[in-house]
Amino acid sequence: QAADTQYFPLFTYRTGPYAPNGIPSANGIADYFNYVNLKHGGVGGVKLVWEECETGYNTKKGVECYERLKGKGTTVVFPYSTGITYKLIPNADKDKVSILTVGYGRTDASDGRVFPWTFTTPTTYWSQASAFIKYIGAQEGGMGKLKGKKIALIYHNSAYGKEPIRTLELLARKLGYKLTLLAVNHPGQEQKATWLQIRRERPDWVLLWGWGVMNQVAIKEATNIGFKMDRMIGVWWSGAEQDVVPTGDAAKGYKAGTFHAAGSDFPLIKDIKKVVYDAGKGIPGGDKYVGQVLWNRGMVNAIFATEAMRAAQKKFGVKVVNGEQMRWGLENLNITAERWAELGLKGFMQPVKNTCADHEGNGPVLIQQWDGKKWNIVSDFISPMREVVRPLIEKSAAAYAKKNNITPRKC
Amino acid sequence: MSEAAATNGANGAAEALLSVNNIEVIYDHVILVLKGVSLEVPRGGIVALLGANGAGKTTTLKSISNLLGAERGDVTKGSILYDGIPVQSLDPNDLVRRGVIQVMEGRHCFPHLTVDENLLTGAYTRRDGGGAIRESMDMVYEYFPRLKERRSALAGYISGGEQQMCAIGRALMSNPSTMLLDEPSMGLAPQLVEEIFEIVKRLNEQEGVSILLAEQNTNMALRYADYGYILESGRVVMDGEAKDLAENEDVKEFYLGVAGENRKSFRDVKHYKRRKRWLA
Amino acid sequence: MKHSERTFGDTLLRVDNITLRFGGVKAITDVSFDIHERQIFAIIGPNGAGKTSMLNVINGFYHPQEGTITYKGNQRHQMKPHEAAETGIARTFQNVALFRGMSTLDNVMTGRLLKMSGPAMRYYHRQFADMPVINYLTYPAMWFGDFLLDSLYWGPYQREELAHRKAAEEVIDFLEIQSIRRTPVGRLPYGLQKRVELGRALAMEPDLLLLDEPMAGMNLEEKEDMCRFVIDVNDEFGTTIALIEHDMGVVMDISDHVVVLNYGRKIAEGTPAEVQADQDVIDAYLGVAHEEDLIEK
Amino acid sequence: MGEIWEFILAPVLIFESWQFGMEVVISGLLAGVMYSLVALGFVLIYKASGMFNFAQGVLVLFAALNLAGFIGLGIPIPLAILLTIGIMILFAVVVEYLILRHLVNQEQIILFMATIGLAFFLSAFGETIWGSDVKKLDVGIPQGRFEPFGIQIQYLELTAGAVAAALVTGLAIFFNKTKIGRALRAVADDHQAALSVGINLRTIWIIVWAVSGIVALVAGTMWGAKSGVQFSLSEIALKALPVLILGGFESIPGAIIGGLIIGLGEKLAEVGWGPYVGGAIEDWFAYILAMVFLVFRPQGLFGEKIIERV
Amino acid sequence: MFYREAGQFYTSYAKDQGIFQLKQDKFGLWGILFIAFVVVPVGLYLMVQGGLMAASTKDYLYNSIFLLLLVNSMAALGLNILTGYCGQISLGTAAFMGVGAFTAYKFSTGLNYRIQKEDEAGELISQLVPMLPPIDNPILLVLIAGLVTAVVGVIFGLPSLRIKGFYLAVATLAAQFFLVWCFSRVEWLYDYVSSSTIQIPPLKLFGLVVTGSETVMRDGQEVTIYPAAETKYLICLSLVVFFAFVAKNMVRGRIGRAWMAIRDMDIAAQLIGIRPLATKLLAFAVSSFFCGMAGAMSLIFYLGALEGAEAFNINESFAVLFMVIIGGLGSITGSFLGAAFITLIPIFLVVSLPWLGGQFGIPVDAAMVEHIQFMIFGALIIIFLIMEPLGLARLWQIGKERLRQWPFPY
Ligand SMILES: Nc1ncnc2c1ncn2[C@@H]1O[C@H](COP(=O)(O)OP(=O)(O)OP(=O)(O)O)[C@@H](O)[C@H]1O
Ligand SMILES: Nc1ncnc2c1ncn2[C@@H]1O[C@H](COP(=O)(O)OP(=O)(O)OP(=O)(O)O)[C@@H](O)[C@H]1O
Ligand SMILES: [Mg+2]
Ligand SMILES: [Mg+2]
Repeated sequence: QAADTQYFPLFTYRTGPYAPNGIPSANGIADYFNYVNLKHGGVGGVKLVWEECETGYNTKKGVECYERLKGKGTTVVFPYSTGITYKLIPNADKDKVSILTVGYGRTDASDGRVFPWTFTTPTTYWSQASAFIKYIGAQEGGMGKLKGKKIALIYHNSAYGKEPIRTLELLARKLGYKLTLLAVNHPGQEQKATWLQIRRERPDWVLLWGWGVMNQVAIKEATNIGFKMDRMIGVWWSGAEQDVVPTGDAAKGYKAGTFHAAGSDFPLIKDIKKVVYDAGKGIPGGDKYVGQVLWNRGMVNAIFATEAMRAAQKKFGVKVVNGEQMRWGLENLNITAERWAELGLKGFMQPVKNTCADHEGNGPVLIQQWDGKKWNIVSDFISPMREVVRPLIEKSAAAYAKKNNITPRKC
Repeated sequence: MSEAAATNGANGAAEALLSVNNIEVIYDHVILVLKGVSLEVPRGGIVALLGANGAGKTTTLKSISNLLGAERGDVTKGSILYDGIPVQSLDPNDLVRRGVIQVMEGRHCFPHLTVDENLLTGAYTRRDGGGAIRESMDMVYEYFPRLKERRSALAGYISGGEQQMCAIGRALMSNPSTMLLDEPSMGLAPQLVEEIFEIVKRLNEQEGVSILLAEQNTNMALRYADYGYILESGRVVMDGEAKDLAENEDVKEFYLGVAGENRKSFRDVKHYKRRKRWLA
Repeated sequence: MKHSERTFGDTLLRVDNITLRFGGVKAITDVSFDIHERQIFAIIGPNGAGKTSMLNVINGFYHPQEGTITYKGNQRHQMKPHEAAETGIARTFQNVALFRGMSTLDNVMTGRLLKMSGPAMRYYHRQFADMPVINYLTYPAMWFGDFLLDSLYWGPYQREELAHRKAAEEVIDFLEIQSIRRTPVGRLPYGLQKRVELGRALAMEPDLLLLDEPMAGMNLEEKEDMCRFVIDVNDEFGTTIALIEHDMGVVMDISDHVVVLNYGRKIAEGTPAEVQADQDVIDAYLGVAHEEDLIEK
Repeated sequence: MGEIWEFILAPVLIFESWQFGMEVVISGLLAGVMYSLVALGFVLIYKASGMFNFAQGVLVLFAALNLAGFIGLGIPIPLAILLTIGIMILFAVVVEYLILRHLVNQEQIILFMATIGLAFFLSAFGETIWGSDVKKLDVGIPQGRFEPFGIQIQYLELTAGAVAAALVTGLAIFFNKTKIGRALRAVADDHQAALSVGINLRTIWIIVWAVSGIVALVAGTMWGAKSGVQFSLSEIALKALPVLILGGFESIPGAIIGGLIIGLGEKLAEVGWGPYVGGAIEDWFAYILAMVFLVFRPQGLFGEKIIERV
Repeated sequence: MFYREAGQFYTSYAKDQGIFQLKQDKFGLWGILFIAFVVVPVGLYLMVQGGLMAASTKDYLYNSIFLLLLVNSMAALGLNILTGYCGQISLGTAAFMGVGAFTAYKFSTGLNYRIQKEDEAGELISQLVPMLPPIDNPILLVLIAGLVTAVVGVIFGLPSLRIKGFYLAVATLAAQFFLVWCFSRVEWLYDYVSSSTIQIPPLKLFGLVVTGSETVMRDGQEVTIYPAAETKYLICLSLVVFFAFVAKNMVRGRIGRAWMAIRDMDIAAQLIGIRPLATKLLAFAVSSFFCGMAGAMSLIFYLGALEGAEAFNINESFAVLFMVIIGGLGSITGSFLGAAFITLIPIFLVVSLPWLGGQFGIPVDAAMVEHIQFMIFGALIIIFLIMEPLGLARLWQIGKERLRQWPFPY
């Protein structure tokens, strides 16, 4: 480990059932790191080095990767899998490695008092679920109109897929809509029964919490039974090009959540294309992913890491930051609108600000829609219902603390 | 039994259809079973291969029909020539096409096929049309009327002796020119044992089929064969004209017993410990 | 002949009007006979006559449609194969049915399994077996106790194992198969496999031993040995033996009583001498050629 | 009490609306046919060698990957199909040459394990060549639906049903009426005895693997049209297994009948009982259903009798 | 020359019944145990102290390799008992491991159940009530997990009376899918957390922290004590070694012979008096006991937190089956060899391939490594099977036989 490089392990899944989504995600991170090195010579003069480790979206492999790479100067990991995240959380404080899960992972870990080392910036599944309800309410003409409406949640039968259920159930009690839960087993190639139930229930809205091939099949089946696509909203992991392109025209009008803008129409992204790919220094065959939804999200992930690093460098006056410093940087992450603009991403995302107690950064959610060619943002930034979500998070985190003899920090 | 064949068998290589030269066989990379076996089958001859349990008769036959590979056995030394061609370079099915067929020890029928179907698979390599095959089948059923009664039964369910008939019948279906028979008489009723040997003899005389016969029923084997080899723990310990062997004292003692008047009752055989040659 | 002077005990097994069908095929039709204690009983007949099926009926593997079997005075119904073994019936098979993955010693030892009830279990039988109230508790406890001892290979269990090992070794000595003790039986030549199979059956210390063509595929010398074993078992342990064999010499010499089946029916019964003179038997089974041999004798 | 009955009868109660009920039945049957297509490949190979081909799922993926890949290169569809068939045949030859011939007369579980090795190799090999992206596979199978009497039916599934029927008829005739069919069963019974009567195991295996590869191509095309071509395609093998044991390992018609029963059963169960117990029960329900059948017929509905005789 | 039985005679059956017939083998075993129990932990400790190895490398060896290896060995032992010795192929191993893991979890948290009430405001109030005092002894948890799994295994073993061979194998997938479904559907199992993920609470053994962490006051300062990798390793190792001996004893005694008899020829086995159902069920029970322990070990020592449906999915079942077949069916040693092969080869390839690529100047990226690794792995399986269908254990044995004969072949 040379003195002036900062090391990042990247857990990727470029193979296996979820590879189509894993490739652009991993590329987004790597391309941004590469860009920072090429363009700015690293962060604060410290070159970034990263090493990929293939997990195949498998927890055991992820653990192996983590253990193997953690000693190489790792300060923060991006597990890119709910299973791996859960496994790493209990180790984090011992190893002094932060866990940054951008838009996935363990929602209640955004309570920084119980989980000082885990960051769910910029937003969580629970927030997202509440934002979806808000959006649906707005579409129906006011939250009051939700009463008596039927909403179906089709979800991947896994920890990931189940995340929103509590929130949606709670809101159903509050707002009076009827929630139908439909689980789909991995990999989700066969969803006939699920969609037959949709036909029977005739819900007004369908929320899709899918992953991998499940998304495409769901979209196809929805068109097959003639469900209106613009009343189907996917989670942000169900709203990438990979999920809609293979379905052909079926996906036209389909909506999905996101927390950042779509497309490559931003100075930074154009610059990455130029500096990295046009100069022939990119990942072979990787240029086609630049600007895709998952690529953009990978880039956001990388930006959070580098911004945290920058903050830590400034605060501690060091060049290469260590685990604790990185953690500080993440906890005090503060990307303002100006900073986004400076980065070349004006209007790409809302400001993000973490605090000691709140590691979620409270990022609002956007709705995007597929027009058959590309994703377009069709909503304003929707703030989640914090008054509902935050107490849930705190309660859950408190229960975790109790079970594991953790004394929550005072913030 | 033809005089000519007998002499051929005795004196040499010239007319040997099948010659096994000093082969060594190892199972599983470590178990040495044949330690240099040589033998010859003249064209149109009947040769008997005798020996105690475990002497290596089956192994010898399997190395000739090239079925050892399937048992993780290997011919590591020596050569086997059939009609001048090294057997090792031929596939088992090539051999069958050339007319070498083996009746395997232990009644290897296809249990899920009916007797009829079993016989038909025997004719798998034949190209001479359905009519001829029917004919052979009728012939087999003529030999084994019992089999005919059970023709539509699954071979897995028929009795042991019936399975043996089925296996022999199946081999006959292929119109062989050389037969390797591994204990054909095993488990057959006395009448049928006789019948089997008659069939063998008839095939040999009328169709000129050459026969290599591994048999425990030494009496019978030597009565019908021209020439015999005696195998013991993987080596040929004695060979000669069948007639001579039948007269040999040792052979009498160990394999034939004394026939006729002086035949000892099985009940009276003394329980003395013999040299256990098969355990050598 | 010596054996004509032999005396036998009571009826050990009575077969009464047994009929066995498989679909349309009648394997056995209305066959009856008695086997007496200490007898060597032979069943002969042409191929497919129903001999093996008869043995299968006797040890509960086939269930006849009609007729009854009375064993040791108990008439039995729909018995499971393992129950037959528990009442002391052992057998060997026409197509060798050894446990191919195991060594000779282990195969013989499996024959002892029924005798190895475990020390705790034996204690149970001594102490509690007739106290139904506590049965429900003690039986599983004893069973589990034995199981634990087994898995630790410790104490009384080890002693028991060794005692049975000794018994197995005796059988091995008796059959003179010491040198293949540790060889996996799958590798043995056919004849030795038959012998190991006999060993396995003997290890069960049966009252009734069923042998299905024990001498097939053996040469004279080996047949003589085998006969010796059969006779010794019969003499020394008083085991009743029912055997199927196609070698007439053997049958005539060693059996006390012969039943002849043909097409599933009993066509003759009696001493060997009576049977071999029976014209039906000669026609159906022995054939002309053999007749000469026998007459010669 | 009423609730219990309501629960027990749930799969029947869906017929309260007969149209919906029929829709469940029809889509169940058609989904079952889709499974049958995959199960067929298993049957062929099992029939010919007693080999439980774990790689069948991967074979489906591999075939579809090749087809999609060729189409992606701009090769016209008929040519691409021919090319893929060629590759499947080549594949059969290679598998025979490198693997099968060395495993003659081995126990079934060993053969099974070897196919697992093959599955590992093949899936990685396919992805190395064609990449891990999702590929669209469109060979002109009609999309969309029609609605007689208000019952929705998808064209794709109807096509699959027709193709499966044709395949089964063809294969059944080919394998039951020819000498090869008998030889196959002989080989599956006893490799060594089959060799000894002169059956050429190698040719037989090449034929069977090639046919099975082509069946995999058909299955891959159907499933690929439905869900795109990607790694997950190999996992549909798991949906075919209950079909396989229910129909019987050796029976070509069994694969279809099994598929129909499983498809219908699991859909009725999922739609009927699913909502009561939290859903996603089809997977295990299919297996339990198959197992219940097996308890009564241990060889499956049309499998070969298990011979027990001593 | 050095590996000969010559001169080693036994004068009693007791000695002849011993696990190892040769002195050399016995020494070999003691040697291996000595290395595993003493040399490895002490050696690694010294190497870290002496600066020869990074502490994280040591952790890596323990946490990712040794522990995984031990867990897998335990599972492979279990499956080998069922498949290798009793001949019943099972594809439900992972699910049984899962039962073990969830049992351990439930007992470690006192078998909670939930009471839900609605308060005046209409909000749902839920509360977890333990049925038993939580157990915090990891070994006890592992044993309980084994016992409970044994019961579950017996239930799913019932169809084996009728169903055989691959039909049974596929039918056991019913257990796999059903149990895994339960892991994500029966809320009681995962204490009603929304994500159905379980995490083992802090456990201690003899005062040593095994999982979680403990904060103590030392010299007036708060110090957090984390579990040492060595502790976990030694506990797991002891469990595995002890139960390997138990397994060996079972399979060489009357129970094992009954199993093998059923495996080799079930009809003949019945005819010599073996009760097929009882024997098979016993195999299912014992096998599940081992698998359950493996699952519990996997949760407690190896993963710490897991999602049932993911950690015990069908691929894990297959993986254990591979271990058993590659290692050698019906061989205790084989279970270990197979577990090592299946566990270590991929890791070895992942680590060595990029390095190898570097040697030849070919950049090998992570996806490529994965692909090549799969291909090599698949090819190795096939090559091994062709070389020796009876598995690594047999290869090992042949090697020894050769050595015995060396230097005089045959
Ligand atoms: N597959 C095998 N693996 C290992 N050893 C074997 C194998 N088959 C046979 N053998 C050994 O080879 C030797 C010769 O066996 P073979 O079957 O050739 O004898 P045989 O003369 O035919 O005996 P039998 O008269 O009993 O049939 C025997 O000692 C046997 O143990
Ligand atoms: N399970 C079964 N199913 C159908 N048929 C059977 C079955 N068992 C026996 N048979 C038939 O019953 C008849 C008698 O068979 P069995 O095996 O008893 O004959 P066997 O007298 O032992 O003849 P061999 O001397 O040839 O062994 C045979 O024709 C056989 O086909
Ligand atoms: Mg032989
Ligand atoms: Mg018989």
